[in-house]
Amino acid sequence: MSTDPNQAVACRTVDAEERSLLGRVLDRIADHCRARSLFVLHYCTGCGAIELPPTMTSRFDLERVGMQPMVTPRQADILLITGYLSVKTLKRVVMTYEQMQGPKYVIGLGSCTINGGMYWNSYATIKLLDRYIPVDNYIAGCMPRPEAIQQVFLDLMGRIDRGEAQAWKDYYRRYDWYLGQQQQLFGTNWQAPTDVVGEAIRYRLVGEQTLGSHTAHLERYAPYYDQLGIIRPEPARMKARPQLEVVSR
Amino acid sequence: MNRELESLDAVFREMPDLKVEHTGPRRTRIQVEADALPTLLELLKGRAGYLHLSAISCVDWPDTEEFELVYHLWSYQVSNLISAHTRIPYDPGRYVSVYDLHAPAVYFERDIHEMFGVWFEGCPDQEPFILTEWQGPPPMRKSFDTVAYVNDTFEWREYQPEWANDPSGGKG
Amino acid sequence: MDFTHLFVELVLMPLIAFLVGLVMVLMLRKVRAKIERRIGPPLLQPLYDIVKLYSKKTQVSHGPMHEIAMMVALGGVIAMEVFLPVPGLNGLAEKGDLIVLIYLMMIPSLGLALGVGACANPNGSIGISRALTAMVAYDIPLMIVVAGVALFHGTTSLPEIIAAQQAGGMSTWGIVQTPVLALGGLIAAYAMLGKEPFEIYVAPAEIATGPMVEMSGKFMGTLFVMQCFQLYAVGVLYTTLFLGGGEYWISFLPKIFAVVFIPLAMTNVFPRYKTEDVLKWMWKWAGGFALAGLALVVMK
Amino acid sequence: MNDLDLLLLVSIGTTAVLFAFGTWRWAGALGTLLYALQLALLAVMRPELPLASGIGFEVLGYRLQWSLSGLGWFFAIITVASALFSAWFAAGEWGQHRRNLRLLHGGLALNVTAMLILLASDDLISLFIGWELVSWASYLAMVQRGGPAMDAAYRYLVYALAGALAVLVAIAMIAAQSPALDFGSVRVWFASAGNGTIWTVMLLTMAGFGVKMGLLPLHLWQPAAYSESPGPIAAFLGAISSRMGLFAIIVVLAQLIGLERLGNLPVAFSFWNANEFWAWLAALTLIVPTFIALTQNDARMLLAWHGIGQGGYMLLGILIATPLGVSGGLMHVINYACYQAALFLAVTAVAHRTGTTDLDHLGGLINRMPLTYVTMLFCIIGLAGLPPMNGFVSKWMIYKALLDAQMPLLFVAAVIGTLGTILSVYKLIHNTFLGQLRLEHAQVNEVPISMWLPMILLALIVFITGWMPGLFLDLVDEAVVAIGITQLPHHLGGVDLGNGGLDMLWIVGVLLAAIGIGAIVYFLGNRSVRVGQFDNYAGGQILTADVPYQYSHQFYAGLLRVIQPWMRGGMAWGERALVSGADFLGGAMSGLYRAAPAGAYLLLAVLAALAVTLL
Repeated sequence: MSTDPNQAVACRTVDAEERSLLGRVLDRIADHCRARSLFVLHYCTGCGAIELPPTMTSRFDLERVGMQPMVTPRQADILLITGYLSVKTLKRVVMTYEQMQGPKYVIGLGSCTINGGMYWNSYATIKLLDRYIPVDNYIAGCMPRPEAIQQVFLDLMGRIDRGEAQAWKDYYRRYDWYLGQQQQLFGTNWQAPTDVVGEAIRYRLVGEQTLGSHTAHLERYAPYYDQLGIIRPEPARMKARPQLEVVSR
Repeated sequence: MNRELESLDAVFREMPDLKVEHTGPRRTRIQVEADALPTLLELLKGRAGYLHLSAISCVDWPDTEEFELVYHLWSYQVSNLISAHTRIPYDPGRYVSVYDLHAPAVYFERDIHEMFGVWFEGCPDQEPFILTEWQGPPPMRKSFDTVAYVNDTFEWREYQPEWANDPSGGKG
Repeated sequence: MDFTHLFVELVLMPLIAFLVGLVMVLMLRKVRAKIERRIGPPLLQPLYDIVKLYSKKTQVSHGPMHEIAMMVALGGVIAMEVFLPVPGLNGLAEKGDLIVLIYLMMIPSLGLALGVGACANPNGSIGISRALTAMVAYDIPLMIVVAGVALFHGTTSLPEIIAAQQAGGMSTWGIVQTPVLALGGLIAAYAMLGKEPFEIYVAPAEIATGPMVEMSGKFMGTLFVMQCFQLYAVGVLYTTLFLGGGEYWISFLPKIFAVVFIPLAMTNVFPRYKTEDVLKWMWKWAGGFALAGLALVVMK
Repeated sequence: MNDLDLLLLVSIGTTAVLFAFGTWRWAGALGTLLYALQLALLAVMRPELPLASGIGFEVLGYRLQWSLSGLGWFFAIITVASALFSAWFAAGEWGQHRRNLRLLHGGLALNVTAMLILLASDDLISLFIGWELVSWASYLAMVQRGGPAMDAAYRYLVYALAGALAVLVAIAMIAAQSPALDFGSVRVWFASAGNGTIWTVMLLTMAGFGVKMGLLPLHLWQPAAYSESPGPIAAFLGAISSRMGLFAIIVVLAQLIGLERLGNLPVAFSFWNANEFWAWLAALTLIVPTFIALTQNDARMLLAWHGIGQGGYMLLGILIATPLGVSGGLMHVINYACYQAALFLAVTAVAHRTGTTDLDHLGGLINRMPLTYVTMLFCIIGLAGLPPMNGFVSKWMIYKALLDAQMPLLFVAAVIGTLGTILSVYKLIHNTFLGQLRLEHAQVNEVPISMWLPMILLALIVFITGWMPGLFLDLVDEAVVAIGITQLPHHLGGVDLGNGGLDMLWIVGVLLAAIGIGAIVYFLGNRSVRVGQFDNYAGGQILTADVPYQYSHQFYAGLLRVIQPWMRGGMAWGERALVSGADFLGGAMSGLYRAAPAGAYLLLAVLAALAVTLL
């Protein structure tokens, strides 16, 4: 099963080839509208948030292409990570990402999300955003100007229109790998309130790596193993973390 | 104006072994012994109106194995910034909390505890505050090598050199 | 009343309401854009938003009450349209009168309130308590206006009110004969739309869009559809009461768009009031004008 | 032995049987059957109303007789039906947990008997006897749980006795001038009486009967008394007990004095007439309690405060004196009895499971107690008076009557009352069933069928009669005709007047069809996944069960900040002033007596009597 999310384009729940003509027409309309009405939730983690007001308001006016800023993840389609991410902030970003719905897209703004940026040598910031949540587009620059942001939005809209931006399904299909990466930072008992594997089963987005050795750490996913007919593997041993120097109390 | 300065000098006269150094028109640097610092703070607060503890900072001296705690105080009465320096040794790494004198001290001490590992006796709350997921040693100590830690913990983005001349990543 | 004609009316009225509502939402966003010296959304943007929301692949529901509430809210709004007489289509206006209509308007907000309560989100509960407080704020002046109109025309059935106003052409319009009452009604209609100065229950900055905080996908889509119906209903109700209802669509549409345009034009330049200020302001100004109008009607 | 005598006999028999076998396991079921029998008798009695009873006797030259008019019959139907549902609820699992239910079942039956005697009275003395019996019976019903219930019941008794004295004085005045005391001759006497006498008699009787109904200045006892009595009894009291006051007021205002006479009875140095005076008192009774209910933190207190408010609607409807208004007011009596009883039972079911009715410590019970939720949902929509339910029909009739009778300000006052009701009922259902499920209520489960069946049946009645109000309007016609108002032309769906009618068949039908369309549109979207209550947006915060984040305390903080200054409890202050005044007088009198020997006063009393007889 290839890990490239763009190949298995399963629109509603049936693979693309078997979809009836009506189904394909409906999806074509849905993608057409989805591309022209994107709600943006910009998660102002670092210094990039200041680029958004000019992009949204009268100077560059993204409403021309139907984009609106939204307040909560439930209503948002695009999660815009605007700046460096400390480990503590990443936990909130992952929770917010999991609370977002359906075809969702992540855009990493600025070089901090690409390779850690100027905070590359800090113990607290993460270096590769796409290790923890699937990212659709990156915008290089420290901080990129609104024209660059607009360029990426137009590119993303084009890919959505063509039905290619399916990276969000990758999170469901390879959830175990993502969870493994997150557990390296947050510890093995880390679990967000969202039941990701349950949603994957519900929307038939279960891949080979949805359940694996990392999800075995979490008791809540135990019933899903037999539900999917997978034997529950032995929980993966985490990479040894630097020894904790006991501070004299 | 000198009446206020007068009250400040009264405090210095009262505590004999202070090393006071006026480093600027409104800045004073005091070197004080670790055990004498709380009394100095109390005197400054009572006599010279030093009500505002704006920060406590910590400097790590690895060669002499000491932490240097610097208390930055400001008085609206005397309008003079005092930074009281004191040294505490590494191994017990413990010091007394000035929470009862200045309430904001709890956050400065909590921060120093998290970043340097100094334990402040009597501070109401020293739980992890910023590095909630951190399992490693106090990271701001000079003994902690960040680059080594980063290379050990995180992976890096692998770059194909040809991207340099074709920024769209091969998609044209 | 032959049932085929009635059936066509029952199907046609909500559809017209939805389409006109879409154009009104577009007008809302275009007016806001032009005031902010922006170009504003493309023409079909409201439709794109609704289709996108309904075609979201994953949606979150907080239990059966959350889902039933959406159906009840949308149903209440659609049912309200059938009692609003428009040119050529009287629908069930004889079966229920003005008071029934005002109460049918309360069903969507109560249905939504129950659904948001089921979401168990504190932001939503605060939003709903503010929405009901805002309802108290604008409903008292609105009811004074309704009392005034009913007293002036001696009837509460909408077709008769329209007929009375159309008897003498422009001169017998409600706005001409009872101008103060019409002004009170306009302020109450403004607050009923829940736009800027009175928008205490969406308040994105304070309570994360209040009732809409847990609405994803088709739930949010239902709210967008309800917004279209609500704008249309306020426009048509005000036109029916004060602008002589509609004989032909050509004259009717400009009237309802004018009624809805006035609040929308003013809404973008206002900050948001506090809850108490909304109550005090509405009771003082809208209530004052409505009572003055009522006094004039009673004295006549 | 006609049907009325049989009914009274069966009712007294029920009281005796239930007092005897009160502690028996199946006492509740037996009571339910007996009430059903009484209800059947009432139904059979309908064609031959007004039915004179065989019982009747002479006392000191005054004829006491009983006969059931249409009005009495209407109220009797509600009384027995409420008792039936209360007994049925008490017979269920709720009753099994209580040890001694003799007082409860016996008290309920006694209440019903006393009310039937009051409703069937045909002259002022039998009315007064019935009134006293009802007062004492409801005291017995309220006092059962002891502690605060005792104080509340004692406070009620003080009010009731003071009221009864006022009525007694009024009857004495009438007896002094009118040859006989049966309603017919009293009506003749009233026709000829001067305005002054009518005013004094009316004020005295309204004060007396207003206590029971909770008219504004005399309402302070009711919330505490109704919320402290045991569950099913509270449902019965809430539903019908305070409507006995309304019945007596209707008898006095409508049947004896006559609503037209009321219309041209001027209020001293003001342009009002008596009708408007009482209408505005009813409007005040309608607004003030509903906004006080908004601030209550206990579910039963909130409902009890609504009891007073809704009473204002009924009186307002009747005082409009048009067929639409009177039948609207009377229909509101039966509508209100349905959903108020069901609401009290629902709150009792919640208390039965969670042990508390404190709105600040409840929440999220919808997943655990769905059927109780459905009952409360139907009934709060009824209480708020929104379309699909019957509460809307009666409120609509009252509004339409107010508008047709050119009383716009009263119409606005009624609407303010409705808005207050909508807000407080949403607070009730939100704080109890919606929002966060508390940790301690996680294992609560639904009440057994013996408890939810009567509630669901009442809720269904509320919905069915909302859809087809004609069912209740037929019953109301009996009472309207008895008052002497022309019968309102109505059909199954509602009322069809010249200037704007109401046809609930169409309105509710279209509403249900539209909700069907809403469902179709809803199911257009993709499937949704059901998530728990902690998978919620909280600004990146992780919600946990032990942290209560439910917003229920100070639920309408914004509104309260505006209306709080107006609610400084003026009337409660008045009551306290009265009580302290009485205390002071008592103290002074007792001081006087202790100062001098008792014999001296006896001597003085005898001398005074001698002087009076000689002069």
